[in-house]
Amino acid sequence: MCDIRTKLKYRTIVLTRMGLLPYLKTLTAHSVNGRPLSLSIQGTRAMAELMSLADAIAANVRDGDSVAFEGFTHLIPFAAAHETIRQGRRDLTLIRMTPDIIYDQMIGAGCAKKLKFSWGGNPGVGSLHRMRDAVENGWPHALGIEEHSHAAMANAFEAGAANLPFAMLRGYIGADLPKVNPMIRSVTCPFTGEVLAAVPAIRPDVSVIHAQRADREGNVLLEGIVGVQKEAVLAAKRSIVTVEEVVDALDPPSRNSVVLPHWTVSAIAVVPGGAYPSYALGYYPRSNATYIAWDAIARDRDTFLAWMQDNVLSGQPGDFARHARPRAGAN
Amino acid sequence: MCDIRTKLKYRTIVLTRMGLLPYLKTLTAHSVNGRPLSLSIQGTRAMAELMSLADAIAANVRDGDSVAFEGFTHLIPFAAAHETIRQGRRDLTLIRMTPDIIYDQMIGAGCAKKLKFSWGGNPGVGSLHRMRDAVENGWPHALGIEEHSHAAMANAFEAGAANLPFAMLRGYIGADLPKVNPMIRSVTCPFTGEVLAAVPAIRPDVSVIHAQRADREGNVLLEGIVGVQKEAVLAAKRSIVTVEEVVDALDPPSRNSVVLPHWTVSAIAVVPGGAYPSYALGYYPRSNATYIAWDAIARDRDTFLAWMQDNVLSGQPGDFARHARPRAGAN
Amino acid sequence: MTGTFTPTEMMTIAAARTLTNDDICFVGIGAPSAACNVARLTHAPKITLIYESGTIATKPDVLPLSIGDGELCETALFTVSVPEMFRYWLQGGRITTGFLGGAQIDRFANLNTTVVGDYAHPKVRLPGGGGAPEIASNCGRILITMAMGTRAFVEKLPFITSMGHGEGGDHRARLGLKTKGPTAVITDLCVMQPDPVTKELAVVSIHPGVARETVAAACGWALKFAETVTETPAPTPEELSVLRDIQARTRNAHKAA
Amino acid sequence: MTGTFTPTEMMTIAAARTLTNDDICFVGIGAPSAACNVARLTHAPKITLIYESGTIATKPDVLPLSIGDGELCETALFTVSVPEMFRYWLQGGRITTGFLGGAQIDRFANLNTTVVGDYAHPKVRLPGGGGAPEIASNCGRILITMAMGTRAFVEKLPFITSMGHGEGGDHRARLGLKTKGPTAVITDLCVMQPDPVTKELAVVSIHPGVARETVAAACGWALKFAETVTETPAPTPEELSVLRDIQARTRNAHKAA
Repeated sequence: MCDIRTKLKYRTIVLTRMGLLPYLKTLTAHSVNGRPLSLSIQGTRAMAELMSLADAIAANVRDGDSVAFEGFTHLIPFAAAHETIRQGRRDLTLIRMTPDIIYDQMIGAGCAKKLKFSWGGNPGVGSLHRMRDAVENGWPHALGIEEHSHAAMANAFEAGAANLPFAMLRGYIGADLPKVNPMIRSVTCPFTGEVLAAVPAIRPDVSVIHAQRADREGNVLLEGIVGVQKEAVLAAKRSIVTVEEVVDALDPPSRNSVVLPHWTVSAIAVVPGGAYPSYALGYYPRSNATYIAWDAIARDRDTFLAWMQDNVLSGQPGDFARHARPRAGAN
Repeated sequence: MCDIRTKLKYRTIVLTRMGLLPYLKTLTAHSVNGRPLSLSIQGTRAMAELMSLADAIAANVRDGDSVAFEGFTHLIPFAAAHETIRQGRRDLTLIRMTPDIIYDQMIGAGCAKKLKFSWGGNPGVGSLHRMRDAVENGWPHALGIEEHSHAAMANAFEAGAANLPFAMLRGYIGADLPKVNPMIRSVTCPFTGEVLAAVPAIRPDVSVIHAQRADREGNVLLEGIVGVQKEAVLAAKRSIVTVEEVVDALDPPSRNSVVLPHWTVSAIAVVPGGAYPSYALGYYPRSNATYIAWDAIARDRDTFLAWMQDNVLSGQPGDFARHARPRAGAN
Repeated sequence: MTGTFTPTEMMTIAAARTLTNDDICFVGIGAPSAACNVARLTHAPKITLIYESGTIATKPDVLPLSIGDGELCETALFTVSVPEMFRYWLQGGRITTGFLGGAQIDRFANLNTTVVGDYAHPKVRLPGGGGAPEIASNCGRILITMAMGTRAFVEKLPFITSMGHGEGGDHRARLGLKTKGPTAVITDLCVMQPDPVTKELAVVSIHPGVARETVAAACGWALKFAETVTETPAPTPEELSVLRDIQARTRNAHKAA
Repeated sequence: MTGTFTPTEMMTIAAARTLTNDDICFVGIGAPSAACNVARLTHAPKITLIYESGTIATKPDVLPLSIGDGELCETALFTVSVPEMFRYWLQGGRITTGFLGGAQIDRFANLNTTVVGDYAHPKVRLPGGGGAPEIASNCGRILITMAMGTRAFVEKLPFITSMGHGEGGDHRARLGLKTKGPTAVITDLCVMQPDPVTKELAVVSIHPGVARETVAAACGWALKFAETVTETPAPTPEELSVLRDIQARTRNAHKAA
């Protein structure tokens, strides 16, 4: 993996060989105040480093952070969430359109102080019992909520990626949510006078996603239902991507494929099966049976705690490998 | 090609066979006031019809229309522009980020009353002499201009596709264009107080694009430098797509490829080579020599008029076929 | 086989019948998904189905459990990002028909899927709106499927998650909406449609074997009946077998994984 | 071969030297494109080049004539739509270095590419801003390449297409900009950089064989010189051969098609 230190070293060697370093030092020093330019630019972060999932979480997810573990049904980063729970992170503001089982587990484990979301159910099954227990009964502790519609959340991620302070939409017309959420406001079109809904852009401290694969430079490919993950990564200060595999050549299937270049990602961890019981298109299917079974596990606090002890607290990222499959059609 | 009349006939046959028609007539008649529902919905237009280019232009491009012939260097719909010139359209408002040779020809031919654009040069070569002659000397007649930056135009197409009345951007800071263009205004973030630039959404009467191929249902694939064409079509009231070929199966290379489904397009015309001297990735390259040669042709009014007589007015859409190549890698 | 069908089957099939080949349909999970695919596999083979996960023109062989099962993407014409789905396709005005359901509905077809009780201190916290608020305003028309019952069909909603006809009459138009809003509520007992003027729901057809009194008793407000109330045609053998086949395939698929 | 090079070659190579492997560079057509690719083929092989047509991390073998030649797409890591390019990548703050040129420049590195004369009744209508207004504000730093001359380096611009340092001093900061703006103007005669405080351009190095008076005479304002003015190192043989090779390949390619 080519991190920024390697790059700087490489540049120094090449320039010295060319006998131009003294001249260039003058020229670039003036413009960058003695620091490598790219480190001081808004929105440009460290280059992707390949590391273990434990190290990636430890280095990037801190108590009190706002975090988005994204993935719209597909490519949900379960392994990264489990590692975050194991490392005992607290007071997180959890951002996600569909909290899903992944946030039911993090909320039940006591990681969250606030949830920003737009649809909080177990898809096709029913309630998220741990989320409900937190909202209705304050267990394991009180959970603040900031609730939006899907359209507003999707637009807010999009605005974050576009470095805008807010998103606007033709939304919430006749709905009650603006009455209870002060973060839903309005903006007036300066040409037509139409009043549109406005919500703040989402700019997480950290976004965490799962993707099919990365190449050795750290470029990442997403394929299939790509949700808001590209936007989540581009909107965040830091980002972690878990992948099924690292390959020599990324070979995106189309010139217009969804790619995140290595200079948009902080850390990459190889975690085969890391989206289970969600799925990675081309690798393994969604475990709908596990989603159905979760209802009974999460309904009762003790059953939930026992399951978490056995499956998360006593586990490790490598456990997910048993759900992985070789890529369909790969050599 | 499956147009709406065929669909309605089909539905009637199937429902009659099922013996349910009287019941359904009651149920749907109430909600649609006797007209097929989809015809009355904002933004949903007639299904794609396969027709000749001459018919497509005649049916969709009218005097006085605002039109966007889009394509960012790649896939510029030259054949459709030539047909529009031949049909003698007048008083068009031409919308395009980069007027390029295509609008130099339409302006010189007298089709335009107004130009909305963001960069008016012959890329890598120099001026657009016909555009300059119209702006500087009013030849062949006066040309109104509405000038923006690329970022503003791209955002305005995007807002049009998203059915928003305006687009906002962090733009035009310290620049003079807002002083001379009253369609550049501002909007204030209701959360941070930041003032952003605002421009009206682009909603052309007609958008015209060229694409690699369509399938027999009228679904269209774009691949490579896709520019703002998807947005231009989705933002427009009507749209024409010229394609290199019609295929049995569209087979987009990626699940996330850029596709326009048949219910977003008004007319499709097969015009192999129709983007020349622009190009169609995978079929034929850009004729940079022709772009270079255009400078001398367009510099002089008489030379230009003679060239137009020989190459456009005396021509036909089939002339472009000599520039076409079979798709690379196709069977 | 006709003559023996469950109320839910009747509801799903009645909903399927409201769809045509021309529909571009925003599909929700559950009964809407079943209804849309029954329509596709019977009288509307050219219907376009869109799920909010970004899958456009999808033709699943089994019903998805979630809104983004792999089956949806693998059988779609193409798949877009979720921001694009909500911006270009839903807000863009491209969808003719949106399907909604909810925990509670009122006489003007407004829906609640957010909370029972006070929002800040809810008695029951429901999943929330998801796509519903903007589906309700941006689709050409809205179809609602819900099983009847007095806890679901209520006099007054504690929370309006998505607007139907609001306070009735021209309320939608007054808010600047150009879309039709709910045009039918298809239940397990009957089909309702809004009055053309007042927009209050009225029963237009009752399912076979259901008494008018049963319908009225399952509603929490004084339910109106249209001047002419017909009997909903019973499911045809073809409709029933298509529905049961896809549900059997679905059960097997979801157990397996 | 060193010792015989044109002023334009010197300008292009001096511009190339300001680039590093860490740069994510928004490339314009002409001298910037040549400079960026010379950097990539010499000391900065890992530089990321982005053209506004949407091509990201591209490695063209010949220089494109237009901003969207097929070569750029075919050798790119991936290609995005133009709205995405301007929203997520440029406005998103992902670009470290933007290259600009123009018909005219003033002492604070503001640029004009719009009109000479009155905007409504122009003497010369230039191409316009294109991406420049937002490149100027959203990239981490701006590099400018222009050949000198008194009609290009002017006392007062008739039109500010893209802002450099505005009226000088903290003008950019006062407008809320957090990016650096122009950090160097690389000409065919010399290299200028803005004064750290006043932001007025001053010559910091003069190309080999060029007299100080020649530089001053080619500027339409009273040009400042830094306290220490060095001689720009002449092009190395490697730099020259890389530049000439890519330009020869380019000429052949553009004639052919």
